Amino acid sequence: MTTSSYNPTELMICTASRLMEDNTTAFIGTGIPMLAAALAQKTHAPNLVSIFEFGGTGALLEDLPLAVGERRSFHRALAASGILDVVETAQRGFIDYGFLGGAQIDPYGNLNSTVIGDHDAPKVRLPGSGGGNDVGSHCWHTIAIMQHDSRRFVPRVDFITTPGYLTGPGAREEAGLPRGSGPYRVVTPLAVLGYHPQEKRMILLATQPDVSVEQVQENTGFELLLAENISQNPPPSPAELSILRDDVDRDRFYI
Amino acid sequence: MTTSSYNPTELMICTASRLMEDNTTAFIGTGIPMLAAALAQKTHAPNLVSIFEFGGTGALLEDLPLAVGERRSFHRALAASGILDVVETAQRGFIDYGFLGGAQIDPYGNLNSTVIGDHDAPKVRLPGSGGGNDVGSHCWHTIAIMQHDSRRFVPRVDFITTPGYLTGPGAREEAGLPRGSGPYRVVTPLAVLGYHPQEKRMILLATQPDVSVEQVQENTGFELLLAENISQNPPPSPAELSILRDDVDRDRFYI
Amino acid sequence: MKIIQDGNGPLLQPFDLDDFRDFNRSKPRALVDKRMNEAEAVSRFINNGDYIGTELYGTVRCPQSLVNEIVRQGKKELRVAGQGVYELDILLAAGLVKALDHTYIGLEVYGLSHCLRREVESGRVEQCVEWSNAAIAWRFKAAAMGVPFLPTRSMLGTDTLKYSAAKVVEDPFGGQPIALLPALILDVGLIHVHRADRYGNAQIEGISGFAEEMARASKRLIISTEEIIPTGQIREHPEKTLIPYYLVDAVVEAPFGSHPGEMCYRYERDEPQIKAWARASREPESTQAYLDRYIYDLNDHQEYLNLIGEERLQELQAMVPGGGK
Amino acid sequence: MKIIQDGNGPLLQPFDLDDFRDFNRSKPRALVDKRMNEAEAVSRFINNGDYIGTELYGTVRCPQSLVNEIVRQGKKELRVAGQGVYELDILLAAGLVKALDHTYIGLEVYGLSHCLRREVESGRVEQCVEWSNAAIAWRFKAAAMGVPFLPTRSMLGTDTLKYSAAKVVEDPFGGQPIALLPALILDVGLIHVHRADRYGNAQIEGISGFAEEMARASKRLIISTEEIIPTGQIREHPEKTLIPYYLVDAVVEAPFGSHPGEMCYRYERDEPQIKAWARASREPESTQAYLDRYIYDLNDHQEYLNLIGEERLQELQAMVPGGGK
Repeated sequence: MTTSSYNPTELMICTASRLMEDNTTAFIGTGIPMLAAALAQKTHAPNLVSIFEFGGTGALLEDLPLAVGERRSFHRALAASGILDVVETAQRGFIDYGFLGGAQIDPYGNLNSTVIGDHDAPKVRLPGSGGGNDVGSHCWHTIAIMQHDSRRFVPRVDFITTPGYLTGPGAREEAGLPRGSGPYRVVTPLAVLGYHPQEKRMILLATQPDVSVEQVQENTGFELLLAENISQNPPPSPAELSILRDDVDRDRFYI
Repeated sequence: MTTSSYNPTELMICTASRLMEDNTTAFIGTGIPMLAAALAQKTHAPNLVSIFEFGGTGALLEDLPLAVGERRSFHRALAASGILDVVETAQRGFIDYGFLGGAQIDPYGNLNSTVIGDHDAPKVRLPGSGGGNDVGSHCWHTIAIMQHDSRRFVPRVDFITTPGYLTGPGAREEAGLPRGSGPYRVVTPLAVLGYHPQEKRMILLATQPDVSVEQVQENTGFELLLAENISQNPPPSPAELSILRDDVDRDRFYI
Repeated sequence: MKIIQDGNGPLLQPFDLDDFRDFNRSKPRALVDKRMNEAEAVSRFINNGDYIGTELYGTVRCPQSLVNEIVRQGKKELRVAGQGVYELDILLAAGLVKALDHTYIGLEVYGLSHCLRREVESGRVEQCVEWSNAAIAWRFKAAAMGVPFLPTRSMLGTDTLKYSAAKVVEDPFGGQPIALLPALILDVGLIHVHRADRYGNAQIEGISGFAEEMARASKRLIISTEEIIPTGQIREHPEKTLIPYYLVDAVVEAPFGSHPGEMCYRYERDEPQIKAWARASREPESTQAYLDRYIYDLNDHQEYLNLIGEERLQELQAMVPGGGK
Repeated sequence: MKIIQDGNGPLLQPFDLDDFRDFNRSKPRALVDKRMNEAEAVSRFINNGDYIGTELYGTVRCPQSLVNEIVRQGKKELRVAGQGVYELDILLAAGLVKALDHTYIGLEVYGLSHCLRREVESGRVEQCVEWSNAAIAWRFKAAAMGVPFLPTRSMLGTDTLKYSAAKVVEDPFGGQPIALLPALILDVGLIHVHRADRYGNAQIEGISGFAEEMARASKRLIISTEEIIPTGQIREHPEKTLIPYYLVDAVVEAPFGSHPGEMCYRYERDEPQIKAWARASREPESTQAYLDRYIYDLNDHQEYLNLIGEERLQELQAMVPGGGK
């Protein structure tokens, strides 16, 4: 894709942005989700309600927040409270979408951002849960944004930082997690993946432009379920790219 | 006392006021405690920190609050929050004194403001705990302000709304109530009473002006312990009365 | 984790946190104009038998225009979370209350509530479950957090706990007894505020009582407000929004909506009116006459304000330093 | 009430609520002038081995002038509640951290924390107990409420819970599994605010993160502030006081105290400085050089500000609409 007119980050931002529905609440984390949310507000989802972990609700994302707590995360917002009000709002079922990342993901959407190797004698100490576990526990639908290779897409994560479907159907409810919540999509430079409604295992829904189903499977460390009709995502439109480059991230902080 | 130059309410206000120490925190309820606190601020305790149940902390009681939630309860206050912040502050051990009332009190300072007779078939349905139980549970020292007769001072209250020393020494701690907290004084038109340090039973400390120890005991429905030296309270001073009448309650709302 | 004691009181409003989440999921995230009058808000969002709550302290920010409309529409067999003075007394006077999660109902310096006495002692109020003020607020907070209970050291060792629906357990960390208060999820919450926009983003001046907790514990939330302000004004000071729009179902513009109660910085309590109620409520006949005059014989809040009179309302404003603006 | 699961992690800061109450009882209620500089505040109120916490989000309101002083004074074997970027990285870089209640330590868009990796992978940080961001804030809230635990549905079913000190119990009301988070009482809390008076009454602009909870969970509390204001200004807007004076032990005037972090409405984050740290922190040598230059070779915050330079600081203010005033 090096010859294409957009870079992989731009592709992921546009793909994530298209998943954001107008008039829904979305828990936005640092990085790509912020750009995707800002792009969505400036395109198909002007009424997307952005919710930032440390207290901003309903900000107008005219300027790109550089972090989840800084002034742009509650710029002309509808409310500015604190972390507990926000996470309790999620725990009460008011937050529709949440965005997540991690170093490893497994077929059930469990995420690891804590440690590679043994927790008490780690090979690599990762940053930790942060708000990830809260988002993955309480938001109705979570969307993971991941680089895509078989070191990251693994049969079993070294450490379950953030709950996906855990061991499979019914496991979240059994653990006491909210009924009907869980992983919804995974966005990567190669594909958009979902979860089988019954089996709760990862399923390939769409490939990114110029990417084959085989490439996706080759870069995944476990067997993917395949949707009946696997679509191919259209590339970022010139409109999306120009808004992203000339407006959303005009200072080229991320892209 | 009808011939005296002050009425029983004024006497109780002045007596309660004298119990308020400068530079302490006091949880103030409606009625006499408000007047006592205002009087104390204008006399011996200018730095008394008044705390009102619904959020006012450190108000300057220049005007008499008519209720625990109205603007005078946080007039030029140091903080204005809500009921839970205030009661949690008490639960954390930051509130030194709390004022209570009730229809019945027993030798251990347990108070009833819920019901006369059986709870489920009451003879008289009383207003209920309100904040009383919270004050009696969490403040370090509680001071009860009571009318004084043997219908109110009873061997056993019909209903323990607010905990005193419950069944006696160690009972509060055993129930899980905070170590070292509990009833401290009872102020009535006839006397000031305390509690025996070991037995935790009510003890007569001082009689009001022109009141005999016998009168106090006659009007008490149980045997009072007697302090070694029972003092006689001086009457309200002219200064106290003029501040009370011409300033604190200049609109004669209460007195 | 040992259970040491179970309160004998019934849980008047059983709850399921996942059902609450499902309900909250169904509330619109869009900015929808929710302005309507008292009559529409009460008829659309309150049903006979509902569990309702009013947020106030004493007579401060009392949502009286909404409560008057509930009485006018005769919504009955209500279960109510009880901490109040005038507005709960009026509901009791009208015989609309079937059960109480009780903390305080009385007339403060004017003494006992005669309506409470008549309704409870006669058994028309079938159940009184006892709590402390903070316990009720913590029960709202538990619901607002989306958790089944909150721990407290209030109520321990007393009959208040014995006649509540709380439980005492052994703290699994320290081993001491601790009371657990069950979440209280309201069918309908009623809150009167200083300012709100048409979508329900609401601001309150001064102390906030338990408005934030109760708003978040309500399945349906009716806001009455002294004035409606543009959303631009909300966005200028987002930290002032105590109640965000997505919690709100109805926004009722109700100037002097708290009368005879007060709104801090706007108008004072109408003391003679409160005294008139204290007198009238002593006997059933005079109680009925009061209800007729101030509620049943009137069609809406505007007629109520006309009855009280422009002049009197201005006096109540003038009592506030700065004249109530 | 059945205990279903015990987290394996140690409780790094065991607590007794009655001891906490006794400690709080001993704090003065009087309005005492608590102004002092960083050196005095840190030497008087922080001891080796203390359990400390910083309140911030990312690099927002980061109490950096206080953390720099902790490094300068070499307070060691600290136990720390970990949610942070630059300031916790600096503590780790200086080798002062013995144990972590961990939630997030990293450089956000600039990637992993190399200091965290070196300190944890080498075993110099002896214990990492895992939590979520909200779990740590709820643990502060439990302490702030004066209760032993708070319930949550976070962390259930994960290794995060398994490597925490939380417990999963069966909710005695509904029977579902629920996680209980133990209270976290700090020996010392560090919070940087926009405004405070000399007694410690403090105001914060915009979102408040977990400042209210952490302030109330701290036995000793050090406030640094962009400016000191008269108490009269506090009394004009009591609803703006998020931290009341009686919680506070020291008030340190520290303009640009959050640098290279930001203060909303006042100055922006110093991105090049953060990038410089991200680069320097990759290797031990360059890390040491950075610490020497920005901390060890300087005597106080004023010298730090001189090193950054008036001009640069004004640029950071100018980036804020309204010019940071």
